[in-house]
Amino acid sequence: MATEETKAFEPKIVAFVCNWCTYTGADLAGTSRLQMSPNVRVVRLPCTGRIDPLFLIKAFERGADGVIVSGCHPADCHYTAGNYHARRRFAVFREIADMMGVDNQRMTFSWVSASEGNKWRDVVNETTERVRNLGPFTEYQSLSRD
Amino acid sequence: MKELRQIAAKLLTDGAVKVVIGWEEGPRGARAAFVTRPEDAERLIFDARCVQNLATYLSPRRRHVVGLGKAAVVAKPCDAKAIAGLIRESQVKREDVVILGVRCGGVVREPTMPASLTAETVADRCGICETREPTLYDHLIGEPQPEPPRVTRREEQIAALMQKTPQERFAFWSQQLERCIRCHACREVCPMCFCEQCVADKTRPVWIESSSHPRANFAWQMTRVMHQAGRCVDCGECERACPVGIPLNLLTRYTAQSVEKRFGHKPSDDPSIAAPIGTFRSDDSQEFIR
Amino acid sequence: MNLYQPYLMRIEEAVDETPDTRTFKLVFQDPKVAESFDFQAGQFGEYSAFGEGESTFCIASSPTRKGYIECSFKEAGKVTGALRKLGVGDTIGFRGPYGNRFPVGQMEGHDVVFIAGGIGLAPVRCAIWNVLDQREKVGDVTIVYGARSVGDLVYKRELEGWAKRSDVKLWQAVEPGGEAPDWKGEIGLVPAIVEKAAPRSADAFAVVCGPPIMIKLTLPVLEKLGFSEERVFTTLENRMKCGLGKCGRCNIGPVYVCKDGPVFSAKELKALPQEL
Amino acid sequence: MSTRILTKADLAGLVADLLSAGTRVVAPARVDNPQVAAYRPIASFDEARLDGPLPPRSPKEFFLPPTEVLLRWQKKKDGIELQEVATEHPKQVILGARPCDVAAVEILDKVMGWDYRDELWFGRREATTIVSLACRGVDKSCFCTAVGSGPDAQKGADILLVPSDGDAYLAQILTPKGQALVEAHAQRFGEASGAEAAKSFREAATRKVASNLPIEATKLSGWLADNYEHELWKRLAMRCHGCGACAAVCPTCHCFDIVDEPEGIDRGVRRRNWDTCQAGKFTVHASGHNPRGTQNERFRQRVLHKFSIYPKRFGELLCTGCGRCARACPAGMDLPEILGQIAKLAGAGVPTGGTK
Repeated sequence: MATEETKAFEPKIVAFVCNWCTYTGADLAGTSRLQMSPNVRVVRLPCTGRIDPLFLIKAFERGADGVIVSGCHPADCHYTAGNYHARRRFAVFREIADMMGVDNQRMTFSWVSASEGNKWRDVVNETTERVRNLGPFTEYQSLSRD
Repeated sequence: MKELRQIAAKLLTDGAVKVVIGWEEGPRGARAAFVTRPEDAERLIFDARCVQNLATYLSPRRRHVVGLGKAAVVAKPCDAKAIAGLIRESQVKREDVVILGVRCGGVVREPTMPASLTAETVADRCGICETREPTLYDHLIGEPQPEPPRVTRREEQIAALMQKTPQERFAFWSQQLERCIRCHACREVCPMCFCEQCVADKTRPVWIESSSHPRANFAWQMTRVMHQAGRCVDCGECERACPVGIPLNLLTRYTAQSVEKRFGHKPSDDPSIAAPIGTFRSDDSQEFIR
Repeated sequence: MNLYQPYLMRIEEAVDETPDTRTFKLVFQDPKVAESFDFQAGQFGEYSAFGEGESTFCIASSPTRKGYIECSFKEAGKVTGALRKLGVGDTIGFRGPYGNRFPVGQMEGHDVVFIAGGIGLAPVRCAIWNVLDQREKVGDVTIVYGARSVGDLVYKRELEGWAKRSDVKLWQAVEPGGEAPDWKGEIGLVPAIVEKAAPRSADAFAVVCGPPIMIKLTLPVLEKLGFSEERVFTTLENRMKCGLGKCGRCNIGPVYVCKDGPVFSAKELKALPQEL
Repeated sequence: MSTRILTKADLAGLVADLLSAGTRVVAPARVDNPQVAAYRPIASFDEARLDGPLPPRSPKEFFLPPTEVLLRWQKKKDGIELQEVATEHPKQVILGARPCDVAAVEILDKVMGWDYRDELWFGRREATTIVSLACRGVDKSCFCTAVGSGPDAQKGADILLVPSDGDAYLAQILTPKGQALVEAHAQRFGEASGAEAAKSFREAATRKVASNLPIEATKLSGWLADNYEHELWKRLAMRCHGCGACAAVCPTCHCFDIVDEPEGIDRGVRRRNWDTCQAGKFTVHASGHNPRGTQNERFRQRVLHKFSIYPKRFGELLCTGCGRCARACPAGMDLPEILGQIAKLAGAGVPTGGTK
């Protein structure tokens, strides 16, 4: 038991990323052997435009302590405008989440291009540290009544 | 009122419409009326107790109403905004509905209350509403109306809530949503909730659990409000319909404030103005994106 | 054990009847339950895919065959979709048997006609085997079975077996356009084939199951042939949840389909509101 | 059985005794919104509002919760392991519930107990003692007298309290369970007195409610069964949204859904959740076919179930006249009004003419 208690909190973070930019950027970070915290699980989607806020809600429901949404920089979307739509959507969603008490610090939104392996590393490390400091998202995880 | 009844009767007599959807006196105050015979137009009323948003009945999923045939609908300014929303989102064709716009000086909180407007009785939304008459109508009915008593109860509550920490807000909503029984009344009364299949009813996969535990209730309200962002006309029906008294308008109103602040968008009864979610500008603010 | 607690059953066999219809042969995990379990032709159960929910199907095997039950289902939604992913050795839940039964005992000494469409053969099959396993007790046995196409016929091996038997008259049919080049059966809709088969109706029993529209059109044909509406039986497939007469879902008119049915005579059916 | 007197002070003491003995006490109590009360567990008598507004939700949730776990499952190496849920429940006392709410519980015993006995329901039933409080009538939507009940009805209660002289209640002990509660707390109950005051309270309340809807709803079932296709139904629910708020607040609506919810990849729960015949998806088949396709048909089902189907099957109306459905309806559907219309139509068909 003693070892369990002293075990430091390791945040679980789910990253929803677009196939064309961020996923490739994350791949680059990996193949470049950049040091990154291992707390982030990547879910690849065709485009940030495909990322429904429900994905984030589901991640929190299933035990995520933080989430990342990342895609192509403005003007770089493989489908022309998916990231612009996503930008509006998440601009609003994070405020709704904030209103309902989901700390915005648990959510990172970023543009990471296919060449930005270093930026992906930074996004991952910064998010992990930020969520680590916030602690586990027990409020959400204990929402189930029984 | 006389004018309204005359126009309604004429529309029915001429066969221009098959049903006039308006308000009538019910056992518990003003309520929706479906008038199909000219002589029944006498039932129609309009006063400050006509709270309900009748645009809901134009939604194509109301098959039993659609089945009556072409409708005329009595619309306050906020109702007209909802009708514009239905037209904008291709649910209703403009030429398929006759809009009997009424000038409105605000309504009371509940249709059971007396029709006198005071700071206590006025509906929260009317306390900040600046629209006295719709611009989307076929007939405009009634005398110019005075401004309703100005109240900002809701806005103050929102501001107070936003002063708190996220943890405190989470606790607040957990407590509120503990009561939710997932009857989805908030959805069923909403004029802008017209989906043939709601995401909350999807089973493959289950995105939002149907059980009424707070986990599912959070997911439901967050999603509902998200889907209403920039579309909500602030008719207040979701909160009024909630049988367990959850202050849902705090969420919808806060979202509307955010949308206005970010995109300069206010709900309007001009169907040609695009809703802010579903469109974009390449220079939208992105201060929250790393 | 509360009412809603299912028995656990092991899938012994899984057979794909059609591209979207599957039959499971199921055995109770608990030998004591296996020993004591008994049911009657026409009864149904609630089958669970854990994590997805429960679905209602009749028991498709005959009560004369002990030690196992069979069910056949068509993939249509969340639970049937999940059940279809399961295979031999997997565990499913079962609650039952629920509901009333076909009056197999009363059929003794009489002719029996079985009429089914599509997956509707499943509950009828239960009654068919129940009767065939005591073949000497009844008069003529006629089976009329139709499906949209040859590919949609279920229990193909059993159909072959029944076709070969001299003590069974089998009429198989597919809808026009649904036939294969080597199709030797009838082409047409079930009600028409029943009319063509014209089984003897005097004191005869009929069991009908299939899509609502097929039942609706077959009953008048049987009436015309002279069948008594008290001896024509069908089984209703209302949406159900509890199977116990509590949850209210299957209620139509004065009946709870799960308790008063699922088997109804044509006479009882006529008295019900047309909410089918 | 016998009658005693219970002063407000003694009632407060009784609640304190019960709470200190670990019994859960549920009573109408304040919630955050001051206009609203709710039946909820209280931590002291001060929280209870016995004279407060009618709680929008009935106390049926203390017997049939809005969502409850039926079983838990877990994937093991060699199959599935099921974990049962307890059907025994800790003791609770429901205090100050309205007679209409309490009658509903006894009515529901029938459907929960016929043939198959629902242990989850009866587990809570057996663990609960119900102390109801005679009502003075809430508003124009009350119609308990029209369904053969009344603001002082005893049905379903173990003890009925009737306001009497001063701040005392006359306690009518109605069942052995009620008797046991009185005996266990004998020092709190005094010799019966003030019967006159209690009687006039009851009479005034009954008069008040009876004038709302002077019909006999028990006599409608014949007409309802015979007039399934009547014109009335075709236009009845035009304004109905199908939200089911009526069913949620109804003390007798008991339809439920059963769903599975995963709680991880190898485990999950099965729950039963309140459901309503007013929702389109209630009856929709897997094929997409819906036998009750429009709101008019769904509303007819609600009326028939309450006033024809249930009485035929179980011998009593599935309605206690609490009026909550009318109060909760955001669209102004009004059951007492509709019953009045039906009674008028049924007038010819009802031999005793229980309609006005």
